[in-house]
Amino acid sequence: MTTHWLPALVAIPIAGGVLVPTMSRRWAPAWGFGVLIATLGVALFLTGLLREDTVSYAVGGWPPPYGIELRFDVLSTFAVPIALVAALAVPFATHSNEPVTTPEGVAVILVGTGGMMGFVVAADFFTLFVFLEVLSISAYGMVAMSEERGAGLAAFRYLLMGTVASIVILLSVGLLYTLTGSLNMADVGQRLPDGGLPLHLAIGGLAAGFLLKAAVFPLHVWLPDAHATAPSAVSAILSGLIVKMGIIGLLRTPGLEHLHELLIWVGAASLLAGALFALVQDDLKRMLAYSTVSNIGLVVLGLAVDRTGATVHILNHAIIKASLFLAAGAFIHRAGSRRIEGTGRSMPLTTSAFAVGGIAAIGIPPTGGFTGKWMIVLGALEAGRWGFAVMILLGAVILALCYARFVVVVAFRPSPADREGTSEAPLVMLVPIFVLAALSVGVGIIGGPFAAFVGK
Amino acid sequence: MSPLTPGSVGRFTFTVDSVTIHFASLTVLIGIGVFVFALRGMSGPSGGGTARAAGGGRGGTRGRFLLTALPTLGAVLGVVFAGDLLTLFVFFEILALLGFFLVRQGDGARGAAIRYFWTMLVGGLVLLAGILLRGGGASGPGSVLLLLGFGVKAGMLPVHGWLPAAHSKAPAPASALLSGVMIKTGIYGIFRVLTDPATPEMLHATVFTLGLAGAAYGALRALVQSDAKRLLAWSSVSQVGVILTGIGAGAWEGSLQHVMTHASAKAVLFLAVGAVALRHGTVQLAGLGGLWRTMPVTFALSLFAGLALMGFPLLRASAGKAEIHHALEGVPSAEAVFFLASAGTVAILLKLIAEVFLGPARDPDPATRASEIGGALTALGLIIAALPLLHPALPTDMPYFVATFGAGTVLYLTWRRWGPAWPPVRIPSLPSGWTVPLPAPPGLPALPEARLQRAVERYAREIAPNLALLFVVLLAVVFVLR
Amino acid sequence: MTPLLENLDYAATVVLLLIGLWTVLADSNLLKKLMGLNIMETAVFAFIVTSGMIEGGAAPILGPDAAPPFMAPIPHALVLTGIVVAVSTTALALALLLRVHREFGTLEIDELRKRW
Amino acid sequence: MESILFEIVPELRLHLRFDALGVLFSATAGILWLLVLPGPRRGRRYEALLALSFVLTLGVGTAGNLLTLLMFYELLSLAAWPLIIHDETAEALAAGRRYLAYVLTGAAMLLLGLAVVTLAAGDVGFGTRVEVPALGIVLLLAGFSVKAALLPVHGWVPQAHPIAPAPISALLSGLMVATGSFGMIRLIQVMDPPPLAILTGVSALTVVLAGVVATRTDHLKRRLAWSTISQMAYVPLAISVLDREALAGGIVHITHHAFMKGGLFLCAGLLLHHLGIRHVSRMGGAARRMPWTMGAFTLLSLGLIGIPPLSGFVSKWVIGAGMAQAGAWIPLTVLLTGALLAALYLMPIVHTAWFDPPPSEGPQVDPPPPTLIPVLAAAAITIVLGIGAALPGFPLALARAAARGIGG
Repeated sequence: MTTHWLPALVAIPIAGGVLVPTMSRRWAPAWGFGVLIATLGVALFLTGLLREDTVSYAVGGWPPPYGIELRFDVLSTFAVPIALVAALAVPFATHSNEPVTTPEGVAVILVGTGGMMGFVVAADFFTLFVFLEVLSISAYGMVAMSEERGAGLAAFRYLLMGTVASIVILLSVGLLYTLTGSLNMADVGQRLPDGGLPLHLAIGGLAAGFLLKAAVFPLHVWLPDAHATAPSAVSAILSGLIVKMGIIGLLRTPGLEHLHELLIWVGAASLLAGALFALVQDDLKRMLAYSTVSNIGLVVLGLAVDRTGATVHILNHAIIKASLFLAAGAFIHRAGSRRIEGTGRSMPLTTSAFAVGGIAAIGIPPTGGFTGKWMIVLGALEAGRWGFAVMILLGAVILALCYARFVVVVAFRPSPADREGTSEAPLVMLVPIFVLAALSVGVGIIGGPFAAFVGK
Repeated sequence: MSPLTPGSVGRFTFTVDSVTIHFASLTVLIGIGVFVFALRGMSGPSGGGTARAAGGGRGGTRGRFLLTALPTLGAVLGVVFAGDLLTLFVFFEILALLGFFLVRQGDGARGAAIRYFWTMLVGGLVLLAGILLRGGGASGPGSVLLLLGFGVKAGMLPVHGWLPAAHSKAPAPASALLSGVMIKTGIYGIFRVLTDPATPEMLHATVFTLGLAGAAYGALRALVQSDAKRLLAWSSVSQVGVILTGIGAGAWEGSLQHVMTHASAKAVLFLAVGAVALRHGTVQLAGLGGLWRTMPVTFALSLFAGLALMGFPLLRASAGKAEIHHALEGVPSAEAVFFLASAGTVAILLKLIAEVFLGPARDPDPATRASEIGGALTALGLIIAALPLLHPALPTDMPYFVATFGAGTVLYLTWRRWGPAWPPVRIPSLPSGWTVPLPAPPGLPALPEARLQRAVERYAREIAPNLALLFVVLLAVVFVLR
Repeated sequence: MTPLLENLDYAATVVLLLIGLWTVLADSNLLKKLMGLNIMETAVFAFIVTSGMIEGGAAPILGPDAAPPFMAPIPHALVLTGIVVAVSTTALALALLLRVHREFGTLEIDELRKRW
Repeated sequence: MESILFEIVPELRLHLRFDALGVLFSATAGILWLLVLPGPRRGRRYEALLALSFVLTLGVGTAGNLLTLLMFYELLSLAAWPLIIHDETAEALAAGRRYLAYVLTGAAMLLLGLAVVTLAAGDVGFGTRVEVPALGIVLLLAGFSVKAALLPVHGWVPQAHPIAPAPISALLSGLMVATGSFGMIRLIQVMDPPPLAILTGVSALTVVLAGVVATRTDHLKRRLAWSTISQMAYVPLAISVLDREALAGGIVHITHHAFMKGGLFLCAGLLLHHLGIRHVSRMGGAARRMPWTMGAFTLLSLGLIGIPPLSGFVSKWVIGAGMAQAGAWIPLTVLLTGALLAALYLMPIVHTAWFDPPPSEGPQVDPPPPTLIPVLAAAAITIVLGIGAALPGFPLALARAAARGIGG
């Protein structure tokens, strides 16, 4: 099936983003929100089409494998959370004084969203690389938007690591091309040689690049600074969406089965290390960032034992982590600083949403966090990898303690005397938080059909 | 339905047969006597000094006593009428709780009451285990545990330790209830167990042996007491032994008769001592004497009850003892021990009556001289309690009575001449630093050494002589039975 | 084992790549790190372009006098895109470095660590 | 009656089911909740979570398959946590941390066990028996034993129970610990357990050791918490005997214990609130100042010891009868020892309160009816459930029906 809505998925946000700088400060957020909602509509429409068939589109009329192909498959349904989270982040940011909603900020977000859309629908490695760079550069820009001291440095470090990753990916794409003579993913998959050093170099390079983008331990060092210093709305996009692009890249990598043993160990290490690092953080956003590292580890582990479970988990985790970062943003906004002790006392709704998000992040049924984790545990057991199943659960226990700790900080510590008059977060913040929190539970309740859809 | 079916929870069944009627009528009669006594014999809310001395305890005692005693009687009746073991157990445990409150009402009865409670609790658990085992089909071990559980209540020999303390510390009417009625529930239970065909034969011999040992041992301990209530309490141990001997030997009718005798007579005696205490403020034999002049009715009733308990041949009461005695014939050793116990009983009662009512008057307190024994009600209470004994009969077993009476008199006179001069047994106190420092388990507070020291000393002082004596008696009995 | 000389182009890209990587990882000056990054990028571009090279091949532009063999067009496209990306990345990085320098007054890692 | 809802993960559904066991548990929860609801208001957070916990407890009671059971069970663990640390003292927070560490570790074991069981048998509903590897059952039993406070993993109870507000202690002791036992019963309902000698040993040890520790604990609520550990170990002990009657006893013990221990904790809360008494050694004369409260306390203590005809006796009797039938002498002995220990740690409290001289005299301060009535109601329930045990529709009948539905 082919439809012009598929290129529109990419074109709408990018075009919208390009237009933003021409607008006044006042209208930019509304415009951004509108564009993203439209994108969301397209994404939902395409997902609906997907029930029958994969949607594919040849750019410029050149048929694959020669031309540029866009293809909307199950993995591309990630477009929906992308559009959703981005759309919710924009109104969320309007209330705070964060510079996200300046025309430039909105433009970066829109272009980044477009980059992600392109990334998830790219059917050849060339397009994949291009959109990877679009979204990466937008991401560096998003981090740099923060006015916090050191944000520039964090963004630069992120850029450094991200670009190294891009270079490795580009090198590997080149290698793949020399090996197979094609860049189209389906083509490459078919023509892949059985083994040999060049193949391993190519696949290993791709995997290494994507793992670096996905911030897997020990390649995660750039992530906590970047995610924690960024404005909260941006953190939600970074942690919820952009690191997942690394995982989607991994899922697109052909011949990944050669690397299962590596992935399973790297994933387990990341899972535990992320959780342990999270346990010792004193800053909520840094804790959430490390929790992302841990969850990415789970997904990487899952890639080796149960791809469907891993896919389900990145979809769910995008929503969960976004809701958590937005809630954290609401706390910080009301507290006026990163010292958020006792803020939750006067913000019961936000605190509840945060708690729900935490429960989902730990992976307690019936929340979304459970579905993927369960499938991965089951996969690990089925593969006879007992230790890894135990590690996953251990990681969940540690993460649970992290979240509990911050629930205590937020809701059970006395708030400083100068912050007596704080109140519940404004509606424009609450609604995005609650939509995401409700979704993180709702997706879990229908986890079975959802996983069946993803596994198709 | 046999009262020995295990029963099931939530279903209370009751049964009536001649045995239950026997125990129930005795319970009710003695209960009435005790209540009538208590109406006057215990202080009201404004109770004075004499009431305290009578063992009345704190003010408001009478109300509290009646409040406890009435359900006690109900529970006793529940035990007796119970149609299955579970129902029996329910009332048994209620009885144990109420008994605690009865004993606790006495002055200085804290230790005795607590001891009573724990003994009853453990006894109850043993009983429960026995019931469950019997219900589970393990008839043999079940019966053993049942016997042990009932034995605790009855004051059977190895588990009698609570009885002297509790009976002597409780207020007088409570003692009368305890000795007259409550320990009979234990005997009732043992009677039911031993008359049950499922009970192993061996247990009959066991009960017989323990009863015989208890009869002799209780009598000996009673003889050397200087406190009237303690004397009576030890006498109860002895009499329970006699009854159990009878049950074990198969002299069931005689045993039941003796249950009646002992219940009634012991109630009268306890009430009489209570009446004495009411007037004179003491129950120490050394402080009393010559009361027959001031309390003739009490004296007469005590004498009557004493004679009944001794086995005076013209009373129906003697028939029970005679039957028990006959059941022993042919086993000379058992007969010898039984004779010793009977003579001991005579000596005890002679001692009590003689020391309290005869001899020179020692307390001519003018303030209390006027009223006889504290009012007509107390006298009436004694009379009601003595009613079961007022049943003349043809002389039975005359020679045996004469022999025991003679031996008892000699025994009493011997004690009278030399006994009080015996130096009291002294236990050397332990050298300090004797205790081994016990390491406390982690998480638990260290065992206080002073408490350990006290416990060891108490053991040495109280329990060890008992055990020694018990051991000697048991040895004698075993030797005799062979 | 292919002789090194025959693959001299590959060897050169590897050397370049390593030089760049070393600079990125080990140099303490942020600007030099960025330069290292650029060296890496150049190495990759060189690698991809050379992989599409065919001895004596013509430029892959269809025209009246075009005749096979052509050089592979896709690597060229890749590299062109890569260069664009590299330029924009570098521009952004330089802007970030300006900001860092304005905030902290230095680009030396050790100094930054002290002042953060 | 069953209702199958959403598919949470492939092949595992949310599944609700009403059977005798679940109804008994849910009804117990409902009535106990009614008892703890009166009392001082403690703010929005507290009320909301209390209501949420109630719903989740009902969920545990009505879960129809293993997944649903675990789901409500875990959510309940988490919902109870803010209630435990409600007072926000450093001590409470420490207790909360420990509680979380324990229950989450248990949860991890449960999830692993569920995974193993699911791999072998798919969706395990409580209606049919399944064959599963022993490892799965052992993991599940071990996971449940954390909540059931069996000995090596009991550590959260003596810390969390005393620190929580009194109504929460009552619920924790009455129901939270029971959810663990309840889970074990559900397991036995659907799978053939491996030989349970270890469970017997562990729970026997728990009964005795926790009882001994309770006798040596001066802090009133902590003593009650140790008592909970000791008393609730009856249930696994009864399960491990593998006798239907004993199992019925175990099931009914959950209900009976809930009301007795709930009432005791409420009494402890009233003592603390009105007299400021935390320790047993300070309780001299407390009964003279709060006769009604201590009257209820006394009655509930007697019930817990198992003095007939109170409800504690009924459960002990039924468990004991089953054990005797099965010829399990050692568990029977342990059962009775547990009762003796209960007397040893409860009776001194009662005796001190009624008979020992008070440290200071004062007027009678029995609480006002709204807070006093629940305590008296608990005592009344103890009596009614004891005397009326055999009535149809009473817990014992339900428990027997539940046990009949369980093979083995």
